[in-house]
Amino acid sequence: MPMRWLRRALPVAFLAPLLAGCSLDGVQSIMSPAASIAREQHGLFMWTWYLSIPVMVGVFGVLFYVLFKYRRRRDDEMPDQSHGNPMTEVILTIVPIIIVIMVAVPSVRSIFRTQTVVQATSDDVVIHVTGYQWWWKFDYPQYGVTTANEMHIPAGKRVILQLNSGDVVHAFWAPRLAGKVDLIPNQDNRLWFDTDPDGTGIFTGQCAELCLGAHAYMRFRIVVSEQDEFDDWVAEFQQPAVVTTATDPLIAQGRQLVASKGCIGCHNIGNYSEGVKFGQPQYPDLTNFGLRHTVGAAILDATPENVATWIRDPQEVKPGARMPTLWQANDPNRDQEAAAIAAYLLSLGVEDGTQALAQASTGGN
Amino acid sequence: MSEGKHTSVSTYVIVALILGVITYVEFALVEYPQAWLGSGWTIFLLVALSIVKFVMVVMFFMHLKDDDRTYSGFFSSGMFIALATFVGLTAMFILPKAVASTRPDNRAAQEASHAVPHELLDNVETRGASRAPAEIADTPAVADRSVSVEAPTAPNDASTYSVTPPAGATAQGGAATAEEPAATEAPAAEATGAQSAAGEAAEAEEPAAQEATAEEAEEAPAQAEAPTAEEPAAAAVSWDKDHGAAVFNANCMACHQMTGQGIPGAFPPLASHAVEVYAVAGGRDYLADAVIFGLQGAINVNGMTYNGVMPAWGHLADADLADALNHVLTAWDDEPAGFQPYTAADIAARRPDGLSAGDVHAKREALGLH
Amino acid sequence: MSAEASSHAASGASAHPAPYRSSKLPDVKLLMWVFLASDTMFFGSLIGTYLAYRERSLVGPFPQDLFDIPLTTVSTFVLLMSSFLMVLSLHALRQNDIGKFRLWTAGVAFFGAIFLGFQVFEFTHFAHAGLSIHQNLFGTTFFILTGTHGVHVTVGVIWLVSLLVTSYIRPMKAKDAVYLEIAGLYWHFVDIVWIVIFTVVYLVEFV
Amino acid sequence: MATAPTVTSPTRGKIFNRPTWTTGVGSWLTTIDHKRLGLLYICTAFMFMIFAAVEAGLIRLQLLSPTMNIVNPDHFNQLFTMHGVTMVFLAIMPLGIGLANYFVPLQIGARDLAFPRLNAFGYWIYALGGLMIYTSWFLGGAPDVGWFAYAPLTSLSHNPGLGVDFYMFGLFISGIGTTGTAMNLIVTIINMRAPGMTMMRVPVFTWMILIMSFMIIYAFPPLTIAFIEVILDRTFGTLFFVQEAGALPILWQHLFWIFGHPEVYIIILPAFGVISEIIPTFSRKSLFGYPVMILSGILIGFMGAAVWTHHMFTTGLGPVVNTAFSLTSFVIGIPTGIKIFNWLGTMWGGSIRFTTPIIYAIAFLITFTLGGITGIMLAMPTFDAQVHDTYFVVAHFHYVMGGGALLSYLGALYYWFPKMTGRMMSERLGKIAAFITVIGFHGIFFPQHIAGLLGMPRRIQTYPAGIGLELWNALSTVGSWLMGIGLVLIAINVIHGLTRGKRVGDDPWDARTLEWETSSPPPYYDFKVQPVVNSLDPLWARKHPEAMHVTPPAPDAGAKYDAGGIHIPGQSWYPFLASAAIMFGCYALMYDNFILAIVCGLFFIFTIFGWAFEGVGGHHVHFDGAKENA
Repeated sequence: MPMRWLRRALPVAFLAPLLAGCSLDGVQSIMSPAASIAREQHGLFMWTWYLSIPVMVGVFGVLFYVLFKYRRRRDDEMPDQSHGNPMTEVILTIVPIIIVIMVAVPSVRSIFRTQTVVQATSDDVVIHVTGYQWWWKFDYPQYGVTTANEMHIPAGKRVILQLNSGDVVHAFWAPRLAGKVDLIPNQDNRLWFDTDPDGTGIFTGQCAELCLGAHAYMRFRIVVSEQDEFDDWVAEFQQPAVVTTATDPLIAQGRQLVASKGCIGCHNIGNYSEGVKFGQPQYPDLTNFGLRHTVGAAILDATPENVATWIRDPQEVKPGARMPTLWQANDPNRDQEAAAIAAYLLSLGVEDGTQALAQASTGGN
Repeated sequence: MSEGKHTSVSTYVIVALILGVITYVEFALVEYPQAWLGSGWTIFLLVALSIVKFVMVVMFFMHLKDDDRTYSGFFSSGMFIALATFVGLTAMFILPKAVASTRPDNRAAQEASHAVPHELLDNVETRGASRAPAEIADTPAVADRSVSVEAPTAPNDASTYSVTPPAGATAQGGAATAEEPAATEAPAAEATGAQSAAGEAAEAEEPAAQEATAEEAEEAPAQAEAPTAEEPAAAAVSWDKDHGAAVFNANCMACHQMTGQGIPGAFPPLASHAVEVYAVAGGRDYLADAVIFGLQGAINVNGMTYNGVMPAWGHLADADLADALNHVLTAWDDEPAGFQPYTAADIAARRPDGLSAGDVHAKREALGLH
Repeated sequence: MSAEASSHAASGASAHPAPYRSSKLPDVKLLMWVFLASDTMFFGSLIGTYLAYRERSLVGPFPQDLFDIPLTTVSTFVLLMSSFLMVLSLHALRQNDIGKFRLWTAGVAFFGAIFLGFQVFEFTHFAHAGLSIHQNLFGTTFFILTGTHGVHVTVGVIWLVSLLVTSYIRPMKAKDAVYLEIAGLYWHFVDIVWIVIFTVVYLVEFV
Repeated sequence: MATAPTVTSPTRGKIFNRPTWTTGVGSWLTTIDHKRLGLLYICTAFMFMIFAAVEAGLIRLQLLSPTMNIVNPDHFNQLFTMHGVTMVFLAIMPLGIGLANYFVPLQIGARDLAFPRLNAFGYWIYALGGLMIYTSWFLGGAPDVGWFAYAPLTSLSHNPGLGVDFYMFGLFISGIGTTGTAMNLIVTIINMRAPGMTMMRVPVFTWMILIMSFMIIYAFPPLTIAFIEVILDRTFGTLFFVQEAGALPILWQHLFWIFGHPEVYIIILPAFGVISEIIPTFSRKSLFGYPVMILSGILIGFMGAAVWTHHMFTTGLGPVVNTAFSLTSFVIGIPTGIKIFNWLGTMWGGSIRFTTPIIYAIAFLITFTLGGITGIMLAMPTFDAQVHDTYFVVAHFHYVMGGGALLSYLGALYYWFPKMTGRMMSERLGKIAAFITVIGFHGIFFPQHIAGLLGMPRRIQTYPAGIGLELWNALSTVGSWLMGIGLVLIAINVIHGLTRGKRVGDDPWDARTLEWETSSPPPYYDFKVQPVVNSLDPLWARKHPEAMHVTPPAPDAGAKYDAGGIHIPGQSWYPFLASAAIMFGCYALMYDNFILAIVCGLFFIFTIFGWAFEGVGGHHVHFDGAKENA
């Protein structure tokens, strides 16, 4: 029923400029920046926005005044066929020049504040971001940590990203922190941003450059935590707790299936066995999966149900994803096995998992 | 055409002579470079001379000198836009290269491998996987390797189930954990006892085979040792069984299992299937393509449908892939009729096709396999 | 372009006075110059591609291994001289000297053919040396750039030959000179493009 | 006006006899009449626009809510790719060229374009190329890489299907046609202006077409090269964009945008021209600051070639390059602003008659101003780093291209419809449709600004729920339904106008330029007597000499130029055959059938020679009046 919609829609649509002016907060909104770079970008937008209001008022004001004042009347005589008036034209030329200068100066200054290539110091957190169809790999060369789709950074530090692509062009976009830079094959792009000392929290972002297939589902999260939490996280990743046996039979079965279903044919699992690397660089690293907040390139929260659903039928959750379905459609054990794998993955890196390891080592010999 | 005065023949002759002379000067500048004239000045001179030639041809041969201004307007505006655009474009490509090479950066390795995607990714990989790249090559690694031969033992005992339908496997899920220690014994024994040669080959090859993590620095020696050193011989007569087994165990076993039985419903069996594929006309190349470029799409083996992804293994060395294939074709079945072992050269020959996993699937269909 | 050009040649024979033109310039010559102006962008893109990929090939053979400057210098000289003959032939036609016009035009076409011969020889030589469009970026960009130029030369040769043949079928007079002139303009343009290629592709490699 | 027996040029040595049909399919296939070709252009463009509108409707329906699942991601990619390709290459740009084809000769008092058969070739290769792209829907899937098809998405390894080949070949050949037509228009405008019409007396629409044509001939070659490179990569295995060989995919982006930004102005300049015709006509006043308008047009044309990387601010070109190109982009804002002020200045002091065309012109002014403002915002690399490739950008370029170009072309349709058909469209229905369309348009695209600011990237088949995007996408979809209704009403109005629209005279709008001097629709020889001009707005000067302070030339002043009779070039098969040969050659290459490709190539060469040697042909028309003066 379009017309009814319309009655509701139109007022909102015309209030929208005001809304755009004051508050459009959101978890992925440019209008609620949470870091210095994003604030700079937002500030520049607000400046041009306020500048544009008088321009709009002026142009539209004159337009409607003219339309009203000079509308055709019965007794109109032939208007003067002037071809223009040099004085007015000079003024009309100067006005836009002034407006443009008022925009250009702050714009150029902010370019050099936000886009200069910075040299990494030992105090910065350096992260190599690699985009693959359709997920993100985050490497921490300083700590020798590799994870996927979830970037952990300490609050108050400067973060320097080096962005490359493993296949096609992607774009790393973290709206509330840093804006956007493309990931381009054979090219070495940089993006840096500061996080506020008290700016802890979870920030979302996603791929902004068409990469076919599951492009719409290529999302990620940035977890900004206190320095000590971050250090724990790093330590946990540097020495992933290896669980060779577990008290929970479901987890144990899951560990079996991870191998027998061939998960490790594609994915590395640092917790599977000591010092061995499985899988392929172009598939996500599942080490310490239990510490993750999300599954499937940050489209689902990592609850046991969601993880099981994802493993059970990835194409259902994320159309076009590369992950194959590991069961025949009619396999009676499908749900149970998926749940087992989910249970195992979610146990990786979490406390009880390590206890299980302790028991194993004592009980073993 | 130019109104009124036409350039006279004598002018043409003079212009032609000058053009010839300039061409010779350019030639001389390059063939007999002048020490006193730095390369910078030489380039400048060459560009200047070619501009002179350019202008003379345009002015005298194309008559812009005394022709209507309109023509000059069209042409020069075109030249101007083209020059501005493409000088700018070229600068954008050439200058960053200079910057990149001189940038003082604590990640020099990154810069070095800037141009090459694989190495760059592998760099990232190196940093991600093992603390220090060196570690892979030197002795402590051996310990790692011994583990790594043992590591996929879990698949082993799983595979004993996988012969029976999966139902059984899960039913005995609990039991599996119980047997595990015992299961781990067996392969360990065979790994040590059976062929220590395998161990050697594996060690030597791992850096290249397991994942192409090493940068050229580390990769080169590894390459030199196993494949390339004995490749000519191998290509001629036989192939390195142990090396093949090592590569297979390191890369393929996780999915296709030690026994080549695969995982029913998840990963197709290689035993008995690979050889029948090989027997098909064109099957030999198809197998090579499948490992180099991967395979994606629904396939049917022994009446069971598999709709998964076989990742591309192109990052492994040619010799590794060749021997792995030979291993697959000979380990569990009698080698097919007229079997010629793959050589590194065979694999290298397939690489230029640059297929996608989907193309390989199409190729499979084309072979009449489904 | 050639199409429009000589089609107007056909109409030139009609008994009616030429229609009014606001500029005194012949349509076909304007069209040719506009086309050349746009062709600068065409070759600009190709040369830009070549320069952007210069020294980015991962595997050989590389330019320094292959280029034979003396040979290329000769072929460049041949092309320059063909331009020279081109203006002579135009001059002759304007003097209504059909004999010379045919001689020089044939000369231009012949020199152009020689240049193409050089290029074919060079390509085969490179191919034997292991360079192909699949080999590396240098192979791809070099062959496509010089190949496109070669195609332009070929078109020019065909055009000149067909003009030559036409001059036997339908007598050409001084007033038809413009149809030779535009062919000439095209030919000279191909020539100056080669002047640029000779420098930025060949010579700089050896500095 | 009895026409003398026609003198047909000799046909000896022809492969085909010159076709002489005046009606039926053959007459349209072989026509070289700029008015017929103009109509063909306009109709084909509107046909493609309907396709694109349907695709857009499906896209909006899919995005109505985050849970919609009416098309899967692959089809969604194909939909927005085809929508973009169609609108930019097959609908809006050809619409401008079609209007140019029809009205430039009429506005400058010429009888046809300088190269009629080249013109026909341009049309046929464009139409066949466009149809070729659309056959991809039935031949294994349309292109799905976005209208700017970033490498390496187009490489065989990432995109084995045929869709990309259709994109490359189809746009490649239709680009050839566009370039040819542009060259043709340049020569026409330089060479065939009526006696006395100096460059500074040329109507603004024609001026804008001239600038557009120059931009086309400078912008299309890089695109052609880019297409050729990808085609070679996919068909012959070259390495231009093969990253394993060290190629730099960024090169495609440069080549594409070196074309792509001028393309924006190629699309918008004719729209500026249309507006500059409509506003003076309906405010009964000469265009304010004619020279400034021309100058700013030329400036836009030149600057347009120097801003291409502002589409690439996020590709890591570095602060220096970004600064340079953002400054040039700002500079373009200045002449654009001047134009808007001058249009206001034209209406100032006039007496404005509110007809449908000027309603579209006013809608254009509002929409384009908003689009210009967001454009200035996007020219700031710092802010662009946030909104690049988001719905904010989508909204911006739809405000500029849709609101700018499309609305003004709809105005042009109403404005010139009586000239093309001799009938009026209904003004009342026209105004209603105009309001619905314009409101619908803003209903679609205004919310998209906000969706973009809230973090919605473009080209996603679904969006995250619960981050505040639902409302704005729903509004946008509803707007699309509204605009759909408006467009349907316009279509109805066109049909109504064609069938029982009221017949009108030569000059129903009381207009100012030459095209309104001849009868509606114009005869095949355009003008009975060659017009002669001695001022701007010649028709207005004839109607109101006192207001223009000029004495118009005598009506038959141009007769002496027709002494030899009016030459009407002969129809020809060759343009159509040549284009068909090219199209089938492309199909052959696409399916790796090189034999057929070579055959097509040879046939193409044959057509070129046939074309060259058949001559212009045609006949001369004499009028008694002309005879007396001769």
